[in-house]
Amino acid sequence: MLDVAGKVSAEKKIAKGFLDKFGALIGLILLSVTLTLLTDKFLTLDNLMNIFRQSSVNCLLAIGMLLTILTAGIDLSVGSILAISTMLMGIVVVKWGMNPILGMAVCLGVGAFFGWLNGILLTKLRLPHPFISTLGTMNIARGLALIVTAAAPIAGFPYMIQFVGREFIGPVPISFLLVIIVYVGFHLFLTRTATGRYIYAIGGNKEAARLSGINVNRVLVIVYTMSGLMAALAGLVMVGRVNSAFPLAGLSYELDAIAAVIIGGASFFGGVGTVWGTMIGALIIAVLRNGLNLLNVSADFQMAVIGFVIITAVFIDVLRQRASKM
Amino acid sequence: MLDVAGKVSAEKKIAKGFLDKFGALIGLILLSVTLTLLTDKFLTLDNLMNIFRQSSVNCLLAIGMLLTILTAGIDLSVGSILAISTMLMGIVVVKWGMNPILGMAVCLGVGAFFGWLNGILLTKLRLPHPFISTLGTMNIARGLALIVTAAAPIAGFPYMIQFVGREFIGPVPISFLLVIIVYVGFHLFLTRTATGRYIYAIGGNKEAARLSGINVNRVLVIVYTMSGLMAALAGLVMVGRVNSAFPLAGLSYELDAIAAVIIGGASFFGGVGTVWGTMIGALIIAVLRNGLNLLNVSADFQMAVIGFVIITAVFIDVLRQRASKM
Amino acid sequence: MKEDGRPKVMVILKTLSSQYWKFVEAGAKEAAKKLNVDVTIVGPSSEAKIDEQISLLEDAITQEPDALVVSPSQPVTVIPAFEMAKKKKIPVLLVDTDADWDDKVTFLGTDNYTAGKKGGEQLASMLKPGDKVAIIAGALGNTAMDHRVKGAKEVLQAKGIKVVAEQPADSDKEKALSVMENILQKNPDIKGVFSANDDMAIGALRALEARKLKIPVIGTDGTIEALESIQAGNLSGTIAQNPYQMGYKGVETALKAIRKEKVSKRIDTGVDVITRKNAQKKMNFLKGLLD
Amino acid sequence: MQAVKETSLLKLSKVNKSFSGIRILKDIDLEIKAGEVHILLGENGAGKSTLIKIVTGAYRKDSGEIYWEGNRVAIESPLDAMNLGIATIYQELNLIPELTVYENIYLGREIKNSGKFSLLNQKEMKKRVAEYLKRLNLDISPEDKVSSLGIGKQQLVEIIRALMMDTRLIIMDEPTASLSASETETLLKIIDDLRKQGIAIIYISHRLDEIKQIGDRITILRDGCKMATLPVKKTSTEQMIQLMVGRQLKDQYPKESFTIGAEGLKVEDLRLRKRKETISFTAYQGQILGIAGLVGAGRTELARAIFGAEPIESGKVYVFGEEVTIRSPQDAIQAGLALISEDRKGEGLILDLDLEFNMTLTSLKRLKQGAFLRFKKLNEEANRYLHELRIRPSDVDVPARKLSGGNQQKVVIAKWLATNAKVFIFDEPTRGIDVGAKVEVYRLMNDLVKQGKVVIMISSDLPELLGMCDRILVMHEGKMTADLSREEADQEIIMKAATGGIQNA
Ligand SMILES: Nc1ncnc2c1ncn2[C@@H]1O[C@H](COP(=O)(O)OP(=O)(O)OP(=O)(O)O)[C@@H](O)[C@H]1O
Ligand SMILES: Nc1ncnc2c1ncn2[C@@H]1O[C@H](COP(=O)(O)OP(=O)(O)OP(=O)(O)O)[C@@H](O)[C@H]1O
Ligand SMILES: [Mg+2]
Ligand SMILES: [Mg+2]
Repeated sequence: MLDVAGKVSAEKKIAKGFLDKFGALIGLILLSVTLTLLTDKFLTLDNLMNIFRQSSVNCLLAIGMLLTILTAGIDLSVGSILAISTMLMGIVVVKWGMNPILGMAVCLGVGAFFGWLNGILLTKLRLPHPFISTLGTMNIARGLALIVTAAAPIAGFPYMIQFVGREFIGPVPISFLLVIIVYVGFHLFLTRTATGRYIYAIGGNKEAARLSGINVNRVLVIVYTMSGLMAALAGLVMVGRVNSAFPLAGLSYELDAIAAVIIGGASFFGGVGTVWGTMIGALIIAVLRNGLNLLNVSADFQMAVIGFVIITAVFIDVLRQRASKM
Repeated sequence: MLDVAGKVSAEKKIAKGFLDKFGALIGLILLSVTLTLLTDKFLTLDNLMNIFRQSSVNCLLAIGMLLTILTAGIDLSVGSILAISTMLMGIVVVKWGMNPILGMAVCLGVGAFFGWLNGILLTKLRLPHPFISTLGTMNIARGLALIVTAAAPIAGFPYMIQFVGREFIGPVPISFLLVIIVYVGFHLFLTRTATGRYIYAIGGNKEAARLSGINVNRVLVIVYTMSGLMAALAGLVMVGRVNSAFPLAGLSYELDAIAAVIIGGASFFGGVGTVWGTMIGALIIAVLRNGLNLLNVSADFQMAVIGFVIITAVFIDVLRQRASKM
Repeated sequence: MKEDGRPKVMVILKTLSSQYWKFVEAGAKEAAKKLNVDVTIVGPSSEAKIDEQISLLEDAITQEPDALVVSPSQPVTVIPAFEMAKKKKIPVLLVDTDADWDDKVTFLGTDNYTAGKKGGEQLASMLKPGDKVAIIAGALGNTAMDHRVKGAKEVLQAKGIKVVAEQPADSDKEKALSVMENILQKNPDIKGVFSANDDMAIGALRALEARKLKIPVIGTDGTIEALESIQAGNLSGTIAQNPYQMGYKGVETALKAIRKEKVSKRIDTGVDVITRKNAQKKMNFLKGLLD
Repeated sequence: MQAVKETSLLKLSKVNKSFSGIRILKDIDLEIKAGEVHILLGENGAGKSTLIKIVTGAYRKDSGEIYWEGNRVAIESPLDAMNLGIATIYQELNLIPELTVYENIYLGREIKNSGKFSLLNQKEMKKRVAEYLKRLNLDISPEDKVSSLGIGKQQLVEIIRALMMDTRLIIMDEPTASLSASETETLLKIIDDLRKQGIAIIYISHRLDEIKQIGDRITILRDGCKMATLPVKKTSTEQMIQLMVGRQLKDQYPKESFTIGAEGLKVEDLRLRKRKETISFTAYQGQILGIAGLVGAGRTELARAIFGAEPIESGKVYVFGEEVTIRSPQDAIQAGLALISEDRKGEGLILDLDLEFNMTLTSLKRLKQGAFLRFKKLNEEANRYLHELRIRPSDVDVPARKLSGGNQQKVVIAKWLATNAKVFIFDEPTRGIDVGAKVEVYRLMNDLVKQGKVVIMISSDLPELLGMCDRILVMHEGKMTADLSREEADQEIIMKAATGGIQNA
């Protein structure tokens, strides 16, 4: 673990971040190799693109979740925020027939608003843990999503809105390109900006961060707002994918997002975790589901297998770390 | 917060434990008063007993959850463990026609086994956080519960098994008496035994606990085993309540259990939390649901109201603590 | 077409985690055997996992079957995937729940609204105008159950029966029990209950039994547990759909579509109103399927 | 002093330990005799704590043998060590903040009721702890929550915990680092008593005066190698330093004098929360201002209040003549203040993050271009302090957790030097750092003064205050009780003011 060579350039350091996640990556590779051997459909361009597309919603939710977990927090409301922001977009665009651009702005704005609300509840009302505040907003947002159309789904979005979630450039789904852009952006944000570093600092030691002159509350509000924004963006992708907004969209997605972050090597206690690890975590989940689908494993067995693979994937990482400490 | 008077007797301290939870208690009282004013059916003996009975499953899950949260952990698998342990009891008792006592032993044994498995995964495989290990077992146990009878429920349990979940002594449901006994037991366990104290110590500072000669792994395995056992006990109550075991029983009940623990004043970071706080947390949730039913609040609004009340209940506690610090 | 020349049909259901869907599965399997079709049946872990169902659908299309038989959890959500299937010229059939998509081969099933209406009629037939009833609904946003509730409610109200409580119990037996207990606190004088599925009906029944209230309860679905309860004289009736037929006919019709035979756009698999009179027969039929 | 018994209690032979492939301990031999006070001395990072952690079972050795009373033993867990009769006061506090004092003291070896389900006998535990606290005349209640105590009192709890065990050997890793002079005296007396009872002590400290006072034999480590074991009485301070750092150290307190300048920090009628008295003082350019006092005198509280880390009731603060309103550490930094906290683990460092991260955290605003940080600059800056403060290992990518206590302290100092502060408040800056490094810190203070910065040093180490400060304020129970010039100040008068004997401020 220690870099004996001493001086490491900034670039190397980023690469090290990659290598640190080797465990999860090994898990992903092992999983993929196994699936390639088990079914000839797995390693096809078509299928890989499928996986990317299928993982994109979770990838977007997970990156927001990563931010909150880095600060030793959590955001249970992402799935509900996804629902309310897309429902409101549906009302604005489909029901009221307003401009799709405006609709997208509404979607993102609503997401950011609920995220901001989470941040404010946490910092201004000083609720003891984001579990409470986001559990609250999770219920409130879901309730609102159900109320606005009396639980009816909204279909018939204009092409412009469906574009991101639906279209391809060549064989590559645009939703996955979006994910890549977002991830690169967050990678830069977390490693190259002061605020990014503050996020790690707060998660590592909140009191030390505060005494270092960091405006902890401000950073937390930013973090939760971003998580809400990412949930809305995930919603936008989802609307394109399923051609509709519906009030139960994103139900219990928070678990998958958290799992991606943790499988990707982040720590629940804050301060540890990377953007790329999270992506690998999300891909592991997506590949696993895809593989089980291709193998036509029945749903009940899928559950058991998923449980088993999650434990194994993380265990491989534990083994690797233990080995590297020898 | 600091006890100025100095010497406090053991009895007073228990009372203080109660008072420390005053915030949640205030929340509960306010909620109850509101409901009493809104509907004359709320404050009837019958209805109160209803609430106690309805909260008993969550109370039992929450007490196990409390133990894990006290050690700075979590147990996502409680709902699934509830399902698999009751399903297996159903197979043993209903399908194979074996002795009900044996069946109950199987139920509790299976619960304890899965809990123990959680503990072993965490301590022996050294998975980084119980989120992973219990997410794994959550999926595995649910998968198995679905597999064992191909998703069919099992009904027709003998009276002996239904007894706990179903019967009353006078107006008092036996399930709630069971909860009281379990809670008193855990109160004594946590405050009066060495192992109980170790649980707080591990949550407060794991390394310090280890250096004090505490066998941290042993205590963690005990904690998760107990959580599994309590999930199975909750299952026993549930089977009595609905006279059947079904594979989707307890689905997403972990969220309610966690909410009860946190509303009851425990800290996610471990080391802080009480048995009685947890009970109040569980009662707040039960009273809330009961009240919404009594008021015939429509389904869509229910969610939003629940979210709002959770935030408010905890916020009252925050306000109280802030006031007492002045 | 598979190497062995058998046509390949993929069946994507809402879930396989309940008996109802196991019956659909049994029907599809039986058809596979009888008609010599290669049938694969999959479904997500729960009906709420809408995204998972879409993924299943996409992954099924990847495998290029000769036909798809789909029961969408949220009808509108599957349309983009259906379009993908269309591009690959894979015919799509819907079972149990319809979707508004012009290029579907057919829809086989009953409609939940009708089922709800029948349930309402059955319940109304046991009551008189002015009686109070309660409705136990599924989780809000569960379209199928919403439709059942809507149908039942309309009929009940049309017959002058008062719906005094309508509460969700998330398809959970234990929650239904709690909800019923609470409803009884407020409305001890209700004369009947309609439940959007059988599990919740059985939960509600428990609450009534505890209060020694003997009033009619009507469920929906026709699970074995419900049939047993009806035979025991507890549950008054259930609106049974024909999941087995949906599965069987689904595959059968898919085969027809593959062979480019003419297929009717709407195939009704019918509902049975089950009461004590015909419960045994239905039970024998269902039990026969599970062996 | 009683003659050292010649029976060997603990013997280490050829003990080795590596972390991540780097050898920290190299073939260490060590023998502890019953009833002796054995000193371990060495620079920060020499391996002292690592060595004792092998004895206490906190770490496992890579190779080598351990003998207890002549028998080879395997110590694989802290419990094994305890069962042998080894009690330890670790360098870093190891208390459970949410538990009470008595619960912490008895943690892991609770007294239980006989029979009755082996429930805890809380009454008995409380009673015994209360008696012990009374005997030592300490103002701590057995039922105080540990988190409500200041760091000094926490250290005392940790010490009492070891003392109340039934032991043959007590290991103390810098026990006096957070104690005041009088408490240190009490501890040293206790140690003398223990020695008389035949209990052996391994004592680690960077305070040479203490070492001289109580040590029987001394073992000196350098870079993981044992240099020598010598009788303390026959070894001079110079010799010790020479063996330890490999060179002579001319002057322990390199005091330089400058001409007094402007009023740098002026505090006027500052009233702290829950205190009645107000505090006023001024720190000037060109001076090092010392603040002395006993543990709990309120020095840390004062510093934190000035820095905006704690709310204040009333009062004004001027920085170079300008009134500033400070409501948060952010405001304080904006106003040009820096506070080097006394609690490096809790308030100073982000332990899981690397040194570069920690050292540059306070100055990121300065080290960016547009929105993005300049990595090269960050790296340069971090490396500069690494060398200036001689931090080891000298690798900016190591997480702070892996540094020895003293090196961690240096990282905290570096972090604040990197800011452009005008006023530096050092709270116990040399706590836990070795004599060589102390001199570096003093030189740094001199440099800061030279650059026209204002330096305030809160310390419980009187010789250090006397050696380095131009003026010394003394606090007692939240009040300023003396304002002494360098000439006026001596140990006696400070102690008198610190215990409330005089009030002339
Ligand atoms: N867990 C660890 N992992 C890696 N390196 C470590 C670890 N613990 C200590 N070290 C390294 O071992 C060396 C010795 O550390 P140790 O804590 O024993 O020093 P020390 O002599 O006690 O110093 P101090 O006087 O500062 O307390 C240091 O270089 C430190 O960085
Ligand atoms: N976090 C805290 N909560 C409650 N009381 C505290 C806390 N920190 C310190 N105190 C108390 O406040 C008083 C002043 O403590 P402070 O730490 O400021 O003293 P000090 O002179 O700096 O001594 P020390 O050498 O311990 O740092 C003490 O009585 C201490 O016990
Ligand atoms: Mg040390
Ligand atoms: Mg201090």
